[in-house]
Amino acid sequence: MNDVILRVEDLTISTSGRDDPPPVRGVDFTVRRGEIVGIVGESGSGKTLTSLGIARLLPHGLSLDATTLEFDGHDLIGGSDRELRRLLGTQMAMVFQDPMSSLNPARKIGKQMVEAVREHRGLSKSAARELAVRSLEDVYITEPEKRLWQYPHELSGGMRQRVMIAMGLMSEPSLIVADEPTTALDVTVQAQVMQLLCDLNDRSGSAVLLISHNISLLSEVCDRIIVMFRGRIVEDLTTSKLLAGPDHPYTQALMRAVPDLATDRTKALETIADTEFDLEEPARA
Amino acid sequence: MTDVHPDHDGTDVRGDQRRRGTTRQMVRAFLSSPTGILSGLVLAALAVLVVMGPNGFGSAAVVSDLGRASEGPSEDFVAGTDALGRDILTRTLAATRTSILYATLAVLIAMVAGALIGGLLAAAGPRVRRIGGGVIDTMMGFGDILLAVVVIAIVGVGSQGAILAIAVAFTPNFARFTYSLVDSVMVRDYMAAAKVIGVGRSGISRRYVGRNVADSMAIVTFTAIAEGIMAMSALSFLGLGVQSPTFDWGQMLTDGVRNFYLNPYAALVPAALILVTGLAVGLFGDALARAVNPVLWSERPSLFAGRLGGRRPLVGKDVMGPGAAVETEGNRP
Amino acid sequence: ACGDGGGAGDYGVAVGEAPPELTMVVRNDVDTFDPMLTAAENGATQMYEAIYDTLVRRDLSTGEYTSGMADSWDVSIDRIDFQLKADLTCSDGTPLQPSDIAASIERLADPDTGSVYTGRVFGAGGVSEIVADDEADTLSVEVNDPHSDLLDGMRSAFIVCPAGLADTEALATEPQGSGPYRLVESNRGTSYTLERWDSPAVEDLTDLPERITMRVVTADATRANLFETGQADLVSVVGRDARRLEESGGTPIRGEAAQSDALVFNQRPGFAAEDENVRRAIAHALDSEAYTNAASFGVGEPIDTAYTPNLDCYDADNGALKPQFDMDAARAALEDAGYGPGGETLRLRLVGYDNQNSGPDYVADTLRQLGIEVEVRNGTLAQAAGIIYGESEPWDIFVFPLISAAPNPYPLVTKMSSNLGEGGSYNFGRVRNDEYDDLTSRAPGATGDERCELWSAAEASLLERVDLVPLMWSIASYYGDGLEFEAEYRTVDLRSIRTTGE
Amino acid sequence: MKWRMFLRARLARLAYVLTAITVLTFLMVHLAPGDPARLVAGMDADDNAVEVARQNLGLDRSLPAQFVSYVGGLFRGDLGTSFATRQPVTAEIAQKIGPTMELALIGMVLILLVGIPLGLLGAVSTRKGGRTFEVLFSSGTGAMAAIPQYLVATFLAFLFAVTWQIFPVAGAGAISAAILPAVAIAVRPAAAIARLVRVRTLEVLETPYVRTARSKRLPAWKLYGWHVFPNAITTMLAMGGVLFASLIGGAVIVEQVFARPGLGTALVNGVLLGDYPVVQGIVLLLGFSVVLVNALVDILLGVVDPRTMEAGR
Amino acid sequence: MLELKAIDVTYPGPPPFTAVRHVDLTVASGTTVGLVGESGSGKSTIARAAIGLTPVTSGTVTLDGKDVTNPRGRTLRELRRTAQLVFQDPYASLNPRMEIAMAVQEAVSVASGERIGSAHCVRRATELLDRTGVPRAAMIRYPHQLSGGQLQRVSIARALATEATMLILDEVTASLDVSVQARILNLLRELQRDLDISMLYISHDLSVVRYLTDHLYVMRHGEIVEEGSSDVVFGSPQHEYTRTLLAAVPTMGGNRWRSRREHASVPPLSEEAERAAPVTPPADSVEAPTPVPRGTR
Ligand SMILES: Nc1ncnc2c1ncn2[C@@H]1O[C@H](COP(=O)(O)OP(=O)(O)OP(=O)(O)O)[C@@H](O)[C@H]1O
Ligand SMILES: Nc1ncnc2c1ncn2[C@@H]1O[C@H](COP(=O)(O)OP(=O)(O)OP(=O)(O)O)[C@@H](O)[C@H]1O
Ligand SMILES: [Mg+2]
Ligand SMILES: [Mg+2]
Repeated sequence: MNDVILRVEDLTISTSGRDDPPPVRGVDFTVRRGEIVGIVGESGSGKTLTSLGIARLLPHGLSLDATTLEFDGHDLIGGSDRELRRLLGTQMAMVFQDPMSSLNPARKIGKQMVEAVREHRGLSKSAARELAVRSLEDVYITEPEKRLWQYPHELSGGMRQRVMIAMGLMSEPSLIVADEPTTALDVTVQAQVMQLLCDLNDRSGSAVLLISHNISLLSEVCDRIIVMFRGRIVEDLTTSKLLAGPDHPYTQALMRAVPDLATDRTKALETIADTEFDLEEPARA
Repeated sequence: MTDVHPDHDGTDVRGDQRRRGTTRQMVRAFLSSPTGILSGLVLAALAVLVVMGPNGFGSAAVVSDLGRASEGPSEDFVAGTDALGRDILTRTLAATRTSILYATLAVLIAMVAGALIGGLLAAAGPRVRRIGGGVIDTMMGFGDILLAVVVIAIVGVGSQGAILAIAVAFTPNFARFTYSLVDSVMVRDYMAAAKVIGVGRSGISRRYVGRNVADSMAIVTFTAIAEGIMAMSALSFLGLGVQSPTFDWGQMLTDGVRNFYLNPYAALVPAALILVTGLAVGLFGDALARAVNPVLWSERPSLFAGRLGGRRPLVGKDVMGPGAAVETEGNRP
Repeated sequence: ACGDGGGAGDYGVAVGEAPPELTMVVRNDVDTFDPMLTAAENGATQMYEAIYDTLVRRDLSTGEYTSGMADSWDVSIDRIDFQLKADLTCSDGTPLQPSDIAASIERLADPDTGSVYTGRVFGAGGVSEIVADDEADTLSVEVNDPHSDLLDGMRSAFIVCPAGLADTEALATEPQGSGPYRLVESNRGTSYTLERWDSPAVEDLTDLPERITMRVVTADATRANLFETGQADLVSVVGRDARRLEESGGTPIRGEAAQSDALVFNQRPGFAAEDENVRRAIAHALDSEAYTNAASFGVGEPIDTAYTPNLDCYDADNGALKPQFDMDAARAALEDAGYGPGGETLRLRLVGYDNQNSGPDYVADTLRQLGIEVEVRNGTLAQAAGIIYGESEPWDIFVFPLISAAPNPYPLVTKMSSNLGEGGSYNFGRVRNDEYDDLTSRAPGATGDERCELWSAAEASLLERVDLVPLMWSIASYYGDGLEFEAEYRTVDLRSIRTTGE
Repeated sequence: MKWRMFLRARLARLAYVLTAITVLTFLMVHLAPGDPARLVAGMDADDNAVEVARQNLGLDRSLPAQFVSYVGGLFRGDLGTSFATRQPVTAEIAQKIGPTMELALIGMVLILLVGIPLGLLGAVSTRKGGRTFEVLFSSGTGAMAAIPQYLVATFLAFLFAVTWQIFPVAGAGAISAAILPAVAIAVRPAAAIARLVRVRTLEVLETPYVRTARSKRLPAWKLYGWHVFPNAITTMLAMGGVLFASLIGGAVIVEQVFARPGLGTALVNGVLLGDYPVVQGIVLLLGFSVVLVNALVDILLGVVDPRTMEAGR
Repeated sequence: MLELKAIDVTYPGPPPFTAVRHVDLTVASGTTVGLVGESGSGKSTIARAAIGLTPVTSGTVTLDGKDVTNPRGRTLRELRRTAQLVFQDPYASLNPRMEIAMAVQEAVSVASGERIGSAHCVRRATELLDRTGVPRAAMIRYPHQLSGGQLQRVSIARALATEATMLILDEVTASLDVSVQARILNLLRELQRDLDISMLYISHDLSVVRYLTDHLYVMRHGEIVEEGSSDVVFGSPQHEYTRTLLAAVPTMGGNRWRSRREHASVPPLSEEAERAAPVTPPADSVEAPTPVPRGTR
């Protein structure tokens, strides 16, 4: 068995029929089994697109190109459709940014939860339900049996996000891709979700690719952090390195731009001006 | 102010320049759609016919020649003649004025009445809204034709009756549309913001409700004209439409349909004009919708409002919103 | 024969016999099965002919009156004595006594019944006495004023059986008659199935089809389609689709109307047509032939007289009295009336009847050429009636579809004379033609040659004063699939239908 | 609890809308020009016959008296008597409702069978970037919506009944006789539905929850059947009331071409003949069914998309 | 400057819902006061009540000593000249059919009584937009043509245009990027210093609140659970909930989770934390259902 669960080399995502520079350009990184990797970067730097690209879920109108895109040893670009379906359906779980709208409003929680395992692992209805209940328990949802019969709108945002996570976990994936799973939530709920992710990572060894704006948050959770800027990776560093002081000026600026509880109130925050980082190309026309 | 660099390029913030820019952008947006141009040309041609009217064709459209009555297509009469020996093609073209004007008139009446009712309802209390909404829903449930027939039962047959009937029949639709449109505007944050700033009632209704509602209303009114022509022709078919000497496509089509087995062209020619008008109005409306809504001028990429954001239906809450815009400082134009 | 193979005209019987089964298409629905209260035309009348019996009938080919419920009759100018057939029976099996027949006729005669036919059948004076003798099987009807067309009137006095008279409300949907057919199935608005029963009143049962399906189709083209596709055996077409059927080889049988389509005027004081010059101008402007083309696509025939050739007092010479088609004369007459160049513009409201196709349009069109402003109001017969009788909507000209079942001039009297009804309420145009009133008050009482002389003179007085502008002789084309038969404008004589084997 | 409140609101709406319709339709008889009694008595009637007719119709009484007896009749299920046929209006309607319902039902099935798949197809191919199909789709549905129904009906009759003789030319009764008219009335609404379904499906396809569903790698039919379709369909369901109306409205016209008896024909004839009790009765019936259909649609929406029930309050 | 005394806000039902209970809150002149609390605790409700957008059921609101509880007419106009609310989503709170310069001019016009487009309005609007750092080229654009950060600046400029000295900022940076957020925060501090305005700053983000505010209120379930000078509250939180809240804030290099992971055993979520996120949400905190337009043509 390979140590690397996800290998991305020279990933480029481009918009069709537009002259704009591709929103994601030449991204390389790897995620090892059991590792928690964070991606941070300003809004629009391509974090979401990268994660969707990896999961082969790019929205219509965008195209993907990469030298290597390997998941669990399988080639995600050239591989056969059938094989990929099963692989991605069971081994990769997605937790999206907006818990409010990421669950089908017209379908009961239970049905949404079991459909993937029923499809890919051929579980019986009852077995799948049992698994769903266990999975909901794992994410500390009370009265899990009852929840299966509820609709998403009957749950709070935090619960919905936990349902999303529980859904992803049911098939015991080797990689969880979580795109800003807590942006819309309270800090307390955020803390719970983070705890859950770590917990799972611990228990079943799933690797986590965690995307967030919040560099402080990532610094608390991740083993490694990838910093993106304008569709490129500017730095890929371990958390200790980050804490010790990153090399890239953008990462440094990013850390300073966010106030934390200890920020000096008498000083103005540092901001990142567009012109500050001279990447090879200018940002957007 | 360390990091802000306003580009002092001397741009003024005055009105006329602003307006010129707006118009230019609208025109550009409109011209960027081939269907818009095509339908515009068709509509221009129809407008010429409207201006010409029945008299624009000399006597050909109105004077009968019983010696050549009810003929089939020939070299003289491309689509044949009617029972009084009038050339069907000419007559159909001549009927453009009445058909379009009457439908337009009916739709305009409906628009004004509907906008008033809908606007007032949207501003009214919850009880009135509920009851008013129920009545409008039910009226809509009757459908255009049935409502029109019932109105004609009251006001009597004839051109005026038909116009009024169509106007009444369309009013609930407009009322409903205005209602949901105004309603969707009312609950928006910018309305609350305007109130907080202290914008007065008239400012709110003109600059906020008015501007956000007007173009959708205009476009819907525009497209409704095609529906109006159809409805008018249906009334003619039922014998409830315009009466001689006035003639419109509906009357010609009805007559043609009755004569279908002897001279199908008598039906197909007016049908084609109705069809072309309907299509042109629809396509033009679409193009116009894109042109007048600044949000759609440039379709900007964003995850959920991407290319498809521009093609939302012109109905309900999504009229104004660009969807979940991925806004970034880095996206600065 | 309903399109179920077999090919045209194959009814499975010898040539010259009545087809055992028949699908007919009528032009409109039965409004009510109460024959005294009906207002409808073709569909209803055809149905009554089958279901109800009358005292006498008329053979359309010879014009002779033939035996109905009465074997013989004795006619005088104001009285008929009928000798009835014995053992008459209603289709529900109950016996039908002369007193029952008398009751039915009395209902027709009673003004409170509100029947349209009362005046037409019994004349202006109404009924004075109806006497029935159940023992002797006799019945006599006596009227107050002399009425030479009383016998003909009895043709349309459909006899309703006692069950029907007992419950006149139910009669609307359940006919109670003694005619040769029973209604066995009724889908209102769509079709009716009639079945022959062994009525003792019918001499030869094989003369009649056993079973008739009557479908109701109002659209001419659809009736033509049904015939073309073999889904109907006998249809009537009144408009241009006749041309199509002829082109595909059909030969129509003419169903001639009695009395012509004509223009009538509102002669109330204050209305333009009160002036004879205006009427004359209009009459000069109209070409009967052109009107006929527009109104019937050539199916009807142009005519200049009020009485049609199938009427017993028809006089072709009267046609010369109608102002002839001449636009110059029309202009001159109009100028005499004070309109036209120099004068004021004449405005007229024309009421048309939607069965007349483009006829009213033609009239309007021609009048416009005279510089008259014409507003057309086309509607159903009922709507037209509402306008011309009502006082609420002003009108000037009405294109009047004078279609009568009676082959005599009497029905016209009800429209043109001030003698009938209170204040001339039948006379919707308020025609005040004293000469006509006088002549028509005498004509019903006259006999022999004098009768027709009076009627003819009456017609002449109408034409001379231009109270009426005859335009068209309405004719309905009937098409039978391998059938021959006799027809009137509104009905086909069911007893005359025979296969031709073609 | 939720349901009870919901139902109570629906019933209240039913009540006041019906009241409004009753008053309006009653007034109609009296607002209408012309004299119904004269219309009933017919062309040849004299004043006496008209008077008799007036009494028979009960039109000689005062307006409030007439209204009271009309409403009283309603509660007994009596809608009055037709002027033209002297039959109870209920009987009249009972005879005509069958063919119309048959038409409406077949029409509805056709609309759903054609409109929805067409709309889905339109959406899917637009997403695949099928520009040609998109143009075809929008002009095709646009054309379908812009041809008057009676022309469609006549054309269908010309082709299928007269030329090829596959279906009967006219009439009611056999299902085959309802096919052509049903197609004729279904064309426009089907086009409208197809457009609606397409737009709505495109929207739904871009929603985050569909992305979530995609991430499960379900087979296409499950993705569409479970996640896309139920959400796309709600808009269409909300159109149910209007759809029903367009079918009945279409029936008015198409019934004439195919010589079918039905409510539509009866209504138009009623208007033309001034037979107001029939007009009144049919309008009342249609109003009732529209309110009913709307209520049903709301309930159905509540089932399909439980969120709407809360909004419906 | 702004003082809320014992206010209650109840949203009319069915069923009626009391979103805010007995809240006392004071914003002293020239200071920045923070208001934090869990989602749905009533923060926005307070903001709206203070500005007269949502009626107060009981209690009083005073502004500069004047009673502005449930204001109408003149009072309302005066209140709005002094106090302004800036919304979370700048895009949604600007009229999409109005160029941004117009939006600001409109506010100037309301304050000054001058016509929109008059020299005064144009000058003042331009001045304010310059001041808040909106590029001139952007001034004649429509809201959708600007970035979120720019729009938020426009919103602030618009609020200032009314000559307000009291700004209520309801999660103004929640929808913005960190770097943009930093710029807005700097701008606010700068404005406060230069124009001597008072601010009520509502946010989820405790780090930002800590950075920006002098005084702090912590809300939960419609009530104020803790209040005090920022330094004190952050330094030694008294209420259990405040402590949970502070503990949940991620800090750079704080290693709650990482360290646990490294030391293997992870205890399940505590009972207390579970209660902090109620299992059954308050009736209305669920996503607003989208009404389906019936019978749209
Ligand atoms: N469907 C699309 N078509 C074209 N361009 C797109 C599409 N979706 C996103 N983009 C563009 O790609 C770029 C990267 O977007 P992405 O959503 O990956 O950013 P992000 O880093 O996730 O931002 P955020 O932090 O706001 O979520 C943006 O400039 C965006 O405008
Ligand atoms: N118009 C309303 N009608 C009824 N209840 C409402 C209304 N607006 C808000 N609420 C309820 O009042 C409570 C407080 O809402 P509020 O918006 O003030 O919370 P908040 O603290 O601002 O939350 P967030 O941090 O999520 O913005 C919530 O439970 C909410 O559901
Ligand atoms: Mg993202
Ligand atoms: Mg809030």
